[in-house]
Amino acid sequence: MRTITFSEATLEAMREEMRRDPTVFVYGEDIVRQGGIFGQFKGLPEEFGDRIRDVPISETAIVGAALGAALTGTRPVADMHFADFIGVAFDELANQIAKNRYMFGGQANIPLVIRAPDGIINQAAAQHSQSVEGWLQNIPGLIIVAPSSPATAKGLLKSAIRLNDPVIYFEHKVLYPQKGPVPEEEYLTPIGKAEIRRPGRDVTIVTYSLMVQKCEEVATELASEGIDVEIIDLLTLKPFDRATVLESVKKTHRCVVAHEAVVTGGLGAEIAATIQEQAFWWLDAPVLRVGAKNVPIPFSPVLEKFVAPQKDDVRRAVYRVLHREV
Amino acid sequence: MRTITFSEATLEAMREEMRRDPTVFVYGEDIVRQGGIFGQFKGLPEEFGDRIRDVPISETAIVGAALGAALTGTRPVADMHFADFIGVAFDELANQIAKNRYMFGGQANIPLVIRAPDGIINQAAAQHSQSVEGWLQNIPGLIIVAPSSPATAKGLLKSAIRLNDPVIYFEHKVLYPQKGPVPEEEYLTPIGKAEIRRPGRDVTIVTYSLMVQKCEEVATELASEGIDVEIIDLLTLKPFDRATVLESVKKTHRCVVAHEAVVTGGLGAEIAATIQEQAFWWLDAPVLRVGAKNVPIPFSPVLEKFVAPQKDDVRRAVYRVLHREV
Amino acid sequence: MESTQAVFPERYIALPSERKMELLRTMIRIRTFETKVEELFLNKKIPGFVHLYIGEEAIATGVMANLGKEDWITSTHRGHGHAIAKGAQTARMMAELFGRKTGYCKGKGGSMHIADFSVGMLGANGVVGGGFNIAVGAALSAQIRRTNQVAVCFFGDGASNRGTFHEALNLAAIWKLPVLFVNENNQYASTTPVSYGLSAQHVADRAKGYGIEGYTVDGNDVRQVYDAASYLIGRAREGKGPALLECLTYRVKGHYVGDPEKYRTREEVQKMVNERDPIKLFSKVLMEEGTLNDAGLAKLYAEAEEEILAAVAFAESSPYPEPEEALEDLFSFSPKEFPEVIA
Amino acid sequence: MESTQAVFPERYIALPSERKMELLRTMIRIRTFETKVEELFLNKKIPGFVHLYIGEEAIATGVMANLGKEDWITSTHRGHGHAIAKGAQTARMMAELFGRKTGYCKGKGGSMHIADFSVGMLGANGVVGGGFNIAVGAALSAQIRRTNQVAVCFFGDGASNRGTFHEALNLAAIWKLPVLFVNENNQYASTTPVSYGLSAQHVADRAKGYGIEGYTVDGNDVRQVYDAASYLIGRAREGKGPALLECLTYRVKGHYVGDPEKYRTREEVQKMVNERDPIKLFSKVLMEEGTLNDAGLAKLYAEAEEEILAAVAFAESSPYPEPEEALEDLFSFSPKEFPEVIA
Ligand SMILES: Cc1ncc(C[n+]2csc(CCOP(=O)(O)OP(=O)(O)O)c2C)c(N)n1
Ligand SMILES: Cc1ncc(C[n+]2csc(CCOP(=O)(O)OP(=O)(O)O)c2C)c(N)n1
Ligand SMILES: [Mg+2]
Ligand SMILES: [Mg+2]
Repeated sequence: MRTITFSEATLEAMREEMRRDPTVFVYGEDIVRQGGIFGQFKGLPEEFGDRIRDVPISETAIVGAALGAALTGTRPVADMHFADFIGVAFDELANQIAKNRYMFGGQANIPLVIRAPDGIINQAAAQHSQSVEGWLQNIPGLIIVAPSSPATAKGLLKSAIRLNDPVIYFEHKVLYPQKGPVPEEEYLTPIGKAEIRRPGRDVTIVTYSLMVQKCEEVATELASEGIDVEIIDLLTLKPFDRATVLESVKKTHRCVVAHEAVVTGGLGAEIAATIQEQAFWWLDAPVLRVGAKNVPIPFSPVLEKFVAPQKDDVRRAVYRVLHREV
Repeated sequence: MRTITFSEATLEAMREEMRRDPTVFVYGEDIVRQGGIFGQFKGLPEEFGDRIRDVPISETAIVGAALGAALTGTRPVADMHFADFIGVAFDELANQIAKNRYMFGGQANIPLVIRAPDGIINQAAAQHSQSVEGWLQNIPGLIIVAPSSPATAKGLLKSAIRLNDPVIYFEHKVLYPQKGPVPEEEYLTPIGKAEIRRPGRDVTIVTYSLMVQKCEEVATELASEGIDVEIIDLLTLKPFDRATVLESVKKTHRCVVAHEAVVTGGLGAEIAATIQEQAFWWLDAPVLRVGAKNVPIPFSPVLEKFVAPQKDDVRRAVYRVLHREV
Repeated sequence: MESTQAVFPERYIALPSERKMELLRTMIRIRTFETKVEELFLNKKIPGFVHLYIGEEAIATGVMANLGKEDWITSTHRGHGHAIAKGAQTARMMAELFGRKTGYCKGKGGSMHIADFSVGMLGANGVVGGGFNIAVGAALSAQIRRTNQVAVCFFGDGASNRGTFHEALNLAAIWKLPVLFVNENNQYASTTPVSYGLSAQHVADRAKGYGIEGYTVDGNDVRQVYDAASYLIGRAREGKGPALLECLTYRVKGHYVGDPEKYRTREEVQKMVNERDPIKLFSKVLMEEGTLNDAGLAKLYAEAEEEILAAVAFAESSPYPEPEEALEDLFSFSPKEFPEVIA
Repeated sequence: MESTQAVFPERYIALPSERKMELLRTMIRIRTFETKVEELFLNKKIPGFVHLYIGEEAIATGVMANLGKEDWITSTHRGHGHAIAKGAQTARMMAELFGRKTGYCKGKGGSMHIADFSVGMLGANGVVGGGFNIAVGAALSAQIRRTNQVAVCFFGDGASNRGTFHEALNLAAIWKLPVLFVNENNQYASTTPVSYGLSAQHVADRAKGYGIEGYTVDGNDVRQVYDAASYLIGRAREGKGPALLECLTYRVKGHYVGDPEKYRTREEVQKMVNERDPIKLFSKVLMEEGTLNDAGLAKLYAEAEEEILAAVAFAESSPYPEPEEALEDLFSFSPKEFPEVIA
């Protein structure tokens, strides 16, 4: 299979969906003149004219207008520049977009996508390094996805654009330049469905986004120690695929949840709480969580590394659920 | 002990702290001319002049200015009118207030309080009924408290005003007119410390805010069936008092977490996840969560009642952790 | 109340008398609806929060007379008048206020979330200033799809201090979106007089900051509102971009039903009722024009009364939703069948 | 670049020559710092994102010359110049950019969060438009405590489209807060020309919407900036309320170090460098005035060079923080000892 970058994969998804459906359009800050900070919009202006637009630094307008546009016959895709700025438009997400369909009794669909580049990269410090899916997890009405590879980036973005409901699409900044196999022919990655990246018998690791590959590396290393890890890539973070997770945990009896976001109050809390609720009698150890330490992301490389979750943290958690000395 | 309302208790706290410290001041929408929607600011204008102010409908200014004022020698208390509007100023909370001290290396303290009336009351529907502490739980740098009675309302508000760090103070709208004993003499309710409202041996219920009294009623009813419930009133929601919770669970071996906020992604997730991590081997049943169903709060009384957590939900959860048929 | 008479093409005057009568009819229907709602709320037949449009009817009426069903509006917490003027049925509105299954939102919304998307009424909003960008988005949709639809955003004087006002007007201006921002300056934002919260003298003064036109008209004179809206909506439809129209009016009732109203005197209110009631003013105009007589006016009131009583009867006889229906309508798919592949 | 010459009391001209030289010195120190930072960043000595202030030095310098250490400023992502002009030490700044323990933020902030609260520099901000309300809050603190401190908020042309701009200016205006909003209109917001994103012709046009004064000056002429700031800060200090000062300038370097700059031509940039460099312009003025000669100018550069090299040496010889120090500074208490009773 051919190999393209994550960034190119999202670009293909945009191009295919914009060709397929003239009501799909995209806008965001600084995406037209230079193709997006991560090159993820390159070439679209040439092909799609005013269906790709730059916007002023006005995040409430970006997100709020997406709702208005979605209610009235288009399928907007709005780019947040950095996921960190979702907070600027939080009311639009939490009180307008998430509630519109429900509080008006289902009068309209809300086919919109908010793209949000997230994660730690290059000492970008406290306000440009966050993974903020946890901010949104207690809001009914939003669907949250996070690809982990070029293939899932393309397939999930296409599915998100076609869904008649609001989707927040978190794309990790470190992934953009990474290459991976992506089918030539059209495909969709189902929303609401996790993928088992690596089957295993001893421990389940539930993870998503960039952490998937870190966990895969750990799993490979642990395999040489005879520990057989199963890795579940959630892909859809909310609602997450309980069936796949629970089935896996009922098989392995042990589980670690890993994400880059801060552990306290993160998505791992919901996942761990659900697993122990639904699979308590199958568990041979507590569900452990791995994630960033409970502070903002600091600038200095030494500090950043200490705060961000590392492969070693995952490894240690696996040992612990196996009741091995660390 | 004398009995006063929750609303009067918060008023006393404000008055005492404003008398004690001339740098304490308060502002919010519609608090001067009519004393606040719940009468919680009545009489302050007469005594404190321009240290209590009405503001325009500008929530980013309300919360953002609190930070600027806190950094420069005052102790602002800002009222959000309804907790639902916290989303309007989410960036100010999450990216500015919560991070300021940390990302600047501890250059200044941030003594500010955001008061946020929350909860379901009178069919106020989707945008005026929320409990939104879950939105804030994944943000390091914020302290969140929620009183459950006039006495804790007063003591926690005073402590919040004196703390040199940002505190979000959630006050349930149903509590305002309720009366309860409040000491005449000055006291503070410690931040970071839960209170055991009712000791018991069989099951621990971890709860807060208005749900405390609902849980107490359930406990009284269950007592007649021979079930001895221990009720923990968290008071401080973030960081919550792990020691008290874990000690209780290690004694009762069973736990239910109850809050009015939506269950999925709510604070109960963090609490349940922590309990199973830290007290796994003591648990005789999964930690169960009770809260609102996974939709916005609907308007119609029938629907609202169905979505909001009821005493029966708590009772059923207790039966379930006791492995009794429901 | 200060009022700047802007000069717009005089289109009201050329309207056929049926259209003029239609304006009055709409105002009276709104008034009758609101008066009944107040009574029902005080009698505890309607739960929740209710904000009445009494005294402001000329604005919704004068603006909406220039829109078709394919055009959109966004409304505020004070949305009944907008809904009626946009063509929503009072029976389904009333049912919604009663929390019944037959209401526009199946009982999920209530007064603060009244909406009828089928006539382009994109919803009341419990968040002040929540509608600005929704209207901008609708106008953007028209531009992207190259239709000639327009969007109108209604908002209060208080709402003009929200950041969303600024971001919406700037974006609409740079893209020349077909949207009209209609400010209902009713002198108060809840307890707060406009003179306290608004730093500009007029909301319309803010137009310059976006390089667009801004006008202030007497919002209690439906003719002025009609002419201004006709001109500005026409321009928007022609691709000439957004404008800001401030309509000076007065909130005759409390902010919400039950408001103790300690922030103003009874005299202030009474004077406005006596001198500036938009329905009285317009009835007088129509009588002077010879379009209306006493009998005609009585007939309009009687018809409106009949309609609203029927609406109440419809609402009262409608069933409540089943509790489990609370779990519906969150997504386009049922909660039980999350679509695995979206085709 | 269009420039409206507003008429302010001519105070620059009356400054003693040391003060004038001090202005030039500050501008040169900023330029030298930034030039070195660019080099260090390209040589991978400095991690993170870096936004340079080159070409805009006259603004920070002209404004800050009117402030004392007890006054406050809020800054932007492009904050080095503001910090230096406000009195921060370049050595501790450089150490911060290097991520060292001796930096102002102990290595936790970096360039985008440079700050020195001890001289009233309340921080750069990674959120565009994040500083407006912080400045308003500082001004509010001065008003509540009845001091005569003032706050200055620096912000870009792009930032003027954020809703926080609107809410901050409105609140500052109604309370007559002692705050000056200084717009650095450097013609671009990242890749986007100001003419695209800004609906008004000038940022200063927005002042009217808040009933305050708004002026546009040549931000590359430190004398104009000084005079305007002197007048407006003076007024703010006297309780006459806020104002909006737009300083027209040009961002000579890319948005960040490493910017491919595809959105403009090299010629456009070169023309600005040749004709509008604020340091060249002001050096020429001082030479014409007879305050400065070639040797004096060379000395200023040499001293600045020496200072910045020392700053780099300080930074490079400073230790990194210990990893565990990442857990400090979140709260006023240590994470281990949450205060149970706050006295
Ligand atoms: C963002 C937000 N802040 C505060 C409120 C509370 N609130 C509801 S209506 C209102 C006053 C609105 O005033 P205005 O915009 O003038 O509209 P009017 O009620 O006069 O029609 C306020 C403060 C709210 N609903 N939303
Ligand atoms: C709220 C927010 N949106 C977007 C960004 C990304 N961003 C950083 S700087 C910048 C451009 C800022 O332009 P301007 O305000 O003119 O300041 P300048 O860089 O020209 O000094 C943008 C869009 C951000 N940091 N914060
Ligand atoms: Mg009003
Ligand atoms: Mg700029």
